[in-house]
Amino acid sequence: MANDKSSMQLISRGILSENPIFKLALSMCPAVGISTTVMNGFMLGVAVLFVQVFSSITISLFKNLIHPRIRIPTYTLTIATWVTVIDLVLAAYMPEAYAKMGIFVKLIVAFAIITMRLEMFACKESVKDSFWDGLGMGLGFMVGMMAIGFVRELLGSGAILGYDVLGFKPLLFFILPSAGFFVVGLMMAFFNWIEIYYKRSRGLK
Amino acid sequence: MKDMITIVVRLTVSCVLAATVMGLCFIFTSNAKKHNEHIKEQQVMYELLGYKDGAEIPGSLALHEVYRYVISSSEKQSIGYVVPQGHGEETGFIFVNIDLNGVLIETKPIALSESEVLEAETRNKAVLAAVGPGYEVSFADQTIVVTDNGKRIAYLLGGKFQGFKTFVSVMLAVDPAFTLIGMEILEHEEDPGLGAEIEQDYFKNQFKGKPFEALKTINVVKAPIPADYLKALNGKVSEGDILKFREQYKDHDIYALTGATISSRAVSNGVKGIVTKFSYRVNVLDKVLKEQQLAVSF
Amino acid sequence: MKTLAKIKFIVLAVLLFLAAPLFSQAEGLIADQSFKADNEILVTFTGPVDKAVAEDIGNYTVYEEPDPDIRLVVSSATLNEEGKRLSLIFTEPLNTATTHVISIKGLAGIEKTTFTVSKSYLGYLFGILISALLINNFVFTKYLGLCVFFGTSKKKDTAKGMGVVFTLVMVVSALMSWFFYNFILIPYDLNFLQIVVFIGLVSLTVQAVDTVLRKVNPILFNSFGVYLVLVIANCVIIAVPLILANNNYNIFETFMLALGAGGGFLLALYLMSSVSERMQLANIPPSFKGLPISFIVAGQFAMAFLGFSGLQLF
Amino acid sequence: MSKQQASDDLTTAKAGLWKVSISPHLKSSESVEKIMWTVVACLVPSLILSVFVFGIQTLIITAVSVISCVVVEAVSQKTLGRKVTIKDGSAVLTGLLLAFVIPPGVSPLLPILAAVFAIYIGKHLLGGIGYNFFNPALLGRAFLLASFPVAMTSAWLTPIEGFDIFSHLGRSIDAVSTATPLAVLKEQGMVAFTNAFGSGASLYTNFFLGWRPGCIGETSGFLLVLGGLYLIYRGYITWHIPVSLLGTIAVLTWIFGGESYFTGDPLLALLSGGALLGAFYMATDYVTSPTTKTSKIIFGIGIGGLTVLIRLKGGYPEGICYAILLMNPLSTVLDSWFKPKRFAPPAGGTK
Repeated sequence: MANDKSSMQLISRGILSENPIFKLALSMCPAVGISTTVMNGFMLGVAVLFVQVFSSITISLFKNLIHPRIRIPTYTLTIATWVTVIDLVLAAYMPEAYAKMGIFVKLIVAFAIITMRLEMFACKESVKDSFWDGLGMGLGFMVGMMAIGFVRELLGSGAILGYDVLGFKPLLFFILPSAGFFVVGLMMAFFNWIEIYYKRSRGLK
Repeated sequence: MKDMITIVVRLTVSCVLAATVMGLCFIFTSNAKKHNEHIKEQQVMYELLGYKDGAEIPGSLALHEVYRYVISSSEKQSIGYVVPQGHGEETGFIFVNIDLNGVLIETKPIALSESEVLEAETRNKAVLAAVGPGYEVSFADQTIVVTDNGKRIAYLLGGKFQGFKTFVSVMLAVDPAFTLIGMEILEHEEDPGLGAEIEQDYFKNQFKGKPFEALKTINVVKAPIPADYLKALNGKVSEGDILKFREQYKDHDIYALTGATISSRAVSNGVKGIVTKFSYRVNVLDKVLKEQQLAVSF
Repeated sequence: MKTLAKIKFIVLAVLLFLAAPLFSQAEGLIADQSFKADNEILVTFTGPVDKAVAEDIGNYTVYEEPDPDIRLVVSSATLNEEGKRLSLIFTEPLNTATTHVISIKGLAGIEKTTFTVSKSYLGYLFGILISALLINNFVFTKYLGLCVFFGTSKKKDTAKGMGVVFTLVMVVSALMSWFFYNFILIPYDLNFLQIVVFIGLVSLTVQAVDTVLRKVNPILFNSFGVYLVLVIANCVIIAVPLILANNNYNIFETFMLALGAGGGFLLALYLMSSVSERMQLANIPPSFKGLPISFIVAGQFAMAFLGFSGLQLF
Repeated sequence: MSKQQASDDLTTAKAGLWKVSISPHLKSSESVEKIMWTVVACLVPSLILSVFVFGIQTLIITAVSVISCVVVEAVSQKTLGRKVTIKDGSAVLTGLLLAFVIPPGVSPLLPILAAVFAIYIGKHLLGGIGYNFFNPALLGRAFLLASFPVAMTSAWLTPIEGFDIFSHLGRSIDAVSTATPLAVLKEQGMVAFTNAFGSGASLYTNFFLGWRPGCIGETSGFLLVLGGLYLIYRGYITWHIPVSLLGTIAVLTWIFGGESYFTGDPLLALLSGGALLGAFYMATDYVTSPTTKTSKIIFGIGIGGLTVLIRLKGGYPEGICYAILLMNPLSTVLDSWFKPKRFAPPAGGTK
C-alpha cells in the first residue's frame, strides 16, 4: 500500500475499484441474506461501517504494541468488541431494525472483509489513513448492500424504502431467499461487463 | 521466554480493555433497551385498544398486569397469579394460589414495586418465596387488564401457537364478554406471499368483532372473500359500513387465505384456544377474588 | 475417511443413548401411546383391562402439560375386543405439538394411572437435524459461509474434506459453546459477552483441528491451504452457537443442529463442486466468468431446495 | 429430453472422461433435430386433449410459452454471439413442457417470464445447449411457483362439460377454481377425495383419460404413456428412468400413503399428479440425466423417493418438479460413481 494516498482516493477505492461485495467478493453472506430492502442494506451497512472504522482505528493506534505472533487473535478480539458494542446499541435503540437483521449483526464478527483490511492496511498505516480506508470500505459495503436492496425491493415488493412506488408487487420471487444469489450474480456480471466494455473502448485489451 | 511474557501481558491488557468497553456499553444500553421494549409493547397495546399513533390516551385508562405461574411439586400442581393490589395508593401485589379445580389454596402479599414486577427474575424469586420450599414455579403468561375509571373495558392476551412453518406469536384484545376487539401478529415465519399474508388487514380484521360464542366454534372456509366485505376489511369504506359488515359476518367463519389454508387454520385455532382458555381462567380468578373479597386494582 | 467413521460412531452412540428412555417408558401398564387422527389418542395396554372402567369417560383427566387447569373433554373412549387397545376421542382437535398428560382412575385396581403422550422426542431431534440439513440448509436458504462455499467448491475432493472438517469443528465448538453459554454466560448474566466467547471457542477448536490434522493427515492438511484459517472467520461456524443461544437448545438439540448444519454445508459443497467441474468446460459469457456464474448456479440450487420447504417428517 | 446428444458427448469427451457409447439404442443416424421434433409430436396429442378438458385457453398459454421460449433462445444466442439453433426444436420442447406443468387458469403472461428465466438464466448463461445442470422447463416452473404462489397453487380448473371449450374464457379464476386431486388428498383426506372425485373403476378411468383438475399437460395419463412408449420403442429414451421412478412412487405410496402401512393406493398416486409426465418427458432429458444404466435406475429411484417424501410430508401437494430438480445436479455424480468397470481408472487415481 502506498503511503501517499489522499483521503478521497482511499474512499473511492473502497466504493468502486475494490468494492468489498462486487469486486473483492468478500462478506457476501449478508449481501444475499438480508438485502431484501434498501433499509435493511443501509442498517447493516451502518453497522459494518462502524465496526470497520473503529477496528481500523484501534488496530492502527496500537499497531506497535501488537505482537506479531498474536496478531490474528488481537484482530478478532478487537472486532468482536466493536461488534458487541454495535449489537447492544442497535438492540437497545433500534429494536425493529435489529429484529429484521436477525443474526447477521452478530455475524459481522466473522466478516472476512474487516479482518482483511486490518491485516492489509490498518496494521501498517497511520491512524488517519486507516480511518479513511475503513470509511471507504464500510461505505463500499453499504453502497453495495443498498444497491442490491434497491433492486430486490423494487422488483420484489414494488417499493423503495418502504414507499410503494409501483403500486403492485411485480415478482415476489425477488424477496425470496434464492433470488439473492441471482441478483448478486447478475449485478456482478453487470459490473464486469462495464469494465470489459470500458477496457475495450479504451483499446486496452 | 520474554516473548511469552510480553504476549501474555499484552493479551491480558487487551482483554481487560475489551471487557471494559463491552461492559460499559452493556451498562449504558441495558436500561435503554428495556425501556424501549416496554414502550414498543405499550404502543402495540394501545393500538389494539383503538388508539392509533398519536391519538391521545385518556388519563382514566389504566393497564394492570396479571402474571400467571404454574406451580408444581412432586405430587400436585396448581396455578398461581400475581395480581396488583388495591386502588391507586396501595402498591404491591398479591399472590393468589388456586388449585386445578378452581379452589383457593392461599393468598399472600408480595412486596414488589411497579417497576420491580416487570423484571422477570425478581418476580420469579418473589413468587418462589411466596409458595415456600418444595415447589417449583414456572412463568406461564401475562395478561393485561385494561380499566377505564376503574371499570374493566378489555383484556390484552399474548399467545403463541404453531403455524405452518414455525411459531406465530400474537397479541389479542378482548372485551369483558370475550368478544375479540383486536388482533396483532407480532412474530411469524410463514412463507412470503402465502402464509405471511396473515399479517394483512384483510385477514386480521376478519377476527374483529367476533363474539365469544362464534369464536368457540370458529373454523375456516375455503372460499373467496366477497368483494364488498373485502373492501370493508381493508378499511376502504366508511366507519359505519365497516361496523355493518362486521355485524353481518360476525358469526361467519374465517375466509382462508388463498393457497395458505394451513396458516389460516392455525391462526383461527390458535386464537380460539387462547380466548377459551383465558375465559375459563379469568372466571375462576374472579370468583376466588370475589369470595375472598380481595382488593385488587381492576 | 477415518473422521467420517468416527462421526458415524458418535451419531450412533448418541442415538442409542437418546432412544434409551423410550424403551424404559414402556414398563408398567401402558405399552404404547400415540396421537392418531386430529382428535384421537391411541393407548395400548400391556394386558387386557376392565372394559367398564376403561370406557367410562368420567374416569379420565386429560390436559396439556403447560395448562394443567384446562381439562380437555373426552367425548368417547372405546376399548377393542381384546381389551388392550383404547381409543380416546376428544371433542376438540388436539394440539399435537405439546405434551398431553392423561390420568385414568381405577384402572386395574390402581387408584390413578398417569402417563404422557407426546410426539417422540427422537423425532423432534431428528427434525432439527433434517431442518438444518435440508429445509433450512445453511448455504442455500440461510446464506451463511458463502465465502468458503464459493472458494472451496471447485474440486470434489477439497469440497468433501472441507465439509468434513467443517462439520467436525462445528460440532466440537457448538458443544463447547453450549457448555459455556449455559454454565457461565447465563448464570453470571454475561450474555453480552457471547460474541467474544463464541468466536474464541471457535478459534480454539480450529487451532486444535489444525494441530491434529497436521499430524494425522498431512495430505488433507496441505490441500486445505489457507481455508482452514478461513474457518475462523466464517459465519457458518459462529452462527451455530448464536442460534443455539437464541433458541435455548439443550445439549442433544445443539448436537443435532451442529451436525445438521455441518452436514448441510458438506452437502452444498459437494453438490456445487460436482457441477463446477462440469462448468469449467462450458462456454460461459466473459462477464459471467468466475463468481457471477457460481452465484447463478447457487441460486438454481437454492430454488431446487425450495422443494423441501414446509417438510415435516414427524 | 431437450438437448443435443451431440454436445453431451462433446462434454464428456472434453472432460477427458471416458467416451461411452452408453446408448446403443440411439442410432447414430438420428439427428438431434429429429429426436426433438419427435418428442414434441408425442406431446401434441396431450395438448389437444387438454383443450377439450380445460378449454381453449390452454392452447393460448402453450402458444405463448412456446413462442417466448423460441424468441428468448434466438435473442440470447444472438447476443451471446452463438449460432442460432432455434430450428432444432429444443426451445420448442422446453416451451411445450413449461406450459404443460403450469395450471390451466393462470394468466398467459406468466410463461413469458418463466421462459426468460428458463432459457436465458437456466441454460444460456451456463454455456448454452448441453451445459445446463437443471431441467430448464422445471426451473421455469419453480420460478413461477416462487413468484406467483397463489396463482400457481390455486388456478386449477374443473374439467369442462361437453365441448364448450370457450366456457372458462374471460371468467375470473376465483369463480371457477378448484383443487387438484393431490391437494384434496393432502389437505382434506381420503373422504373428501372420494366425495370430490368419486371412487372405484370410474375414478381410475377418468384419471387415466385426463378428466381431472391438474396442470395443462399432466392429466392425460393414457396419451402420455402412449407417447413415452413410442419414444422407448424408437430408442430415444430408455426404460430405466421411467420404470424405476414410477415403480418407486408406486411402492412407497403403497407402503406409506395410507392410513396405516401398506394401504396406500399406488395406481392413484401415479395417475393423480404429474408423475407420468415427469417420468417420461422430464426426468429423461439427455443433458440433465445420467448416462449409465445403474445410475439411471438410481436416479429414477431418487426422484421417486423425493416425490413421495414431498407429497406426503412436504409443503406442496405435488413434488415431482422439485424432486427432478434436486436430482438433476446429481446425475454427473451418479455417473462417476457407477461408471462401467473397464473404464474406471485404477483405484486412488481419481481426480
